[in-house]
Amino acid sequence: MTRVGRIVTAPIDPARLLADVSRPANGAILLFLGVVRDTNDGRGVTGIEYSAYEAMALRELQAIADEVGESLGVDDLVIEHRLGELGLLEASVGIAVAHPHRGEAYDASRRVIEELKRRVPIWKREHYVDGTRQWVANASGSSAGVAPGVGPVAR
Amino acid sequence: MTRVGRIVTAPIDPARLLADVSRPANGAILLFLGVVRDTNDGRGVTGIEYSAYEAMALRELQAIADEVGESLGVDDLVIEHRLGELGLLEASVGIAVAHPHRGEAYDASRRVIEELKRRVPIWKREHYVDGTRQWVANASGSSAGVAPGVGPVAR
Amino acid sequence: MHPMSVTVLLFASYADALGAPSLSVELPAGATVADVLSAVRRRPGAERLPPRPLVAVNQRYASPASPVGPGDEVALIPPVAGG
Amino acid sequence: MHPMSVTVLLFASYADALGAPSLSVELPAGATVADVLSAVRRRPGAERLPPRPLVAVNQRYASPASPVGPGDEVALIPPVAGG
Repeated sequence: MTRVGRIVTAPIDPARLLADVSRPANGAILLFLGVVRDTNDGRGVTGIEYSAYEAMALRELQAIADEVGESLGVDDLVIEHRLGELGLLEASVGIAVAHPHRGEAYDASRRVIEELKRRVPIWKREHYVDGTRQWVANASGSSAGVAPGVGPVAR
Repeated sequence: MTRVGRIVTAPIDPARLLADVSRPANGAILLFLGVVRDTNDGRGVTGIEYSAYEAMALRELQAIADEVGESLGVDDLVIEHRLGELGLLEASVGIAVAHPHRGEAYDASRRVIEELKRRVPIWKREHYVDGTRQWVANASGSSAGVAPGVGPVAR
Repeated sequence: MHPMSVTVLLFASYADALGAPSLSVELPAGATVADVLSAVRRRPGAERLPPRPLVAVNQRYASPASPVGPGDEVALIPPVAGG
Repeated sequence: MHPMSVTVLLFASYADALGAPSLSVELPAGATVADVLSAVRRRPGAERLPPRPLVAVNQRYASPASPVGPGDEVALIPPVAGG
């Protein structure tokens, strides 16, 4: 049984995550990677800077691993989130799930990423091709900045 | 754009599959691995032998990649199925999907594996701890053997 | 219109049942998949096949009414087990 | 019952708004999260916070009525963006 959340600064290693959940009882392994992409809301992105309330983020990641694992009967579930400056194509989050059957693996993986995006105190500042930077929130894709006119908090 | 199906005999390399679908436009990558597990229907399994109608299997894999990719707007989708004798923990199938957004990646991955299990002419013979072997079918989990009392064809 | 000889590919449990990875059947001109199945059924071991095995013609799933001509690649497809 | 001093952690856009990664606020005994927010609102830059920012007490999300005592770890949580 491996249910664990991690905060890391080194690059996420897919092979390591797969190995973490691999056991002879598991017939299905699912690996999700969230990757820095070159566009957001129509703006050219050159990189993303991730920061966190680390102690709480770790606690929430662990809680999500435990909750989702418990509710779906998934024993092997590793969530890893990276902090720091990430370039294009680099993974900010990796979620590995393994289970005897694929249905549970897909359900657990999806539930983990949705919960993570909803409640784990991690923030990102996107860097754009025009040299500007902006704090960005998940939810509706609206700006998370503090300029006048900022929307209500998502939760 | 990479929509491709492959039949291989060498071990499936997760890093290779991830690299195949990685592009700066994609924010989500999903890798599914189907793995030989140590139990099926309550029997101890020591390995699985996969064989195929290779030309047709390749054609069906490619058709699934094209159909699922087209219907969900997923441009980066690689399906790899391995043939031969596989031991415990070895992957028989790898499906890598990437998309700007995670929803499409999850949907495409799931649809590919369901279609693959339904229609690609690949067969497996399980080897059991008691030294016996048996052809096994997907569908309802019923025997695919040809002994008297074999069930109707699944499709 | 001459009778023709068609090669039928067999796999996995069906190859085991009929003791060979392929066999050759004689068919009348204008034959269909159903005729192929009838011819296969006369072979020893065919009693171990299910009532209506899947058939592919030229690597595509075919119905019993599909025509089969000389040079077509015909295959009996056991219940699949990929993944 | 003495007034107490509580440290409030700030992150990301909220740290930018208030110009610091944390600040210290004076609270009456028996204070709540709502009292913390009122105290924070008197600081320069706080007008750039949303009307009801999320607050965590001891690393758990808390409601405005949650009590805050000496030694508690209080944090304002900007809209999250993990993943």
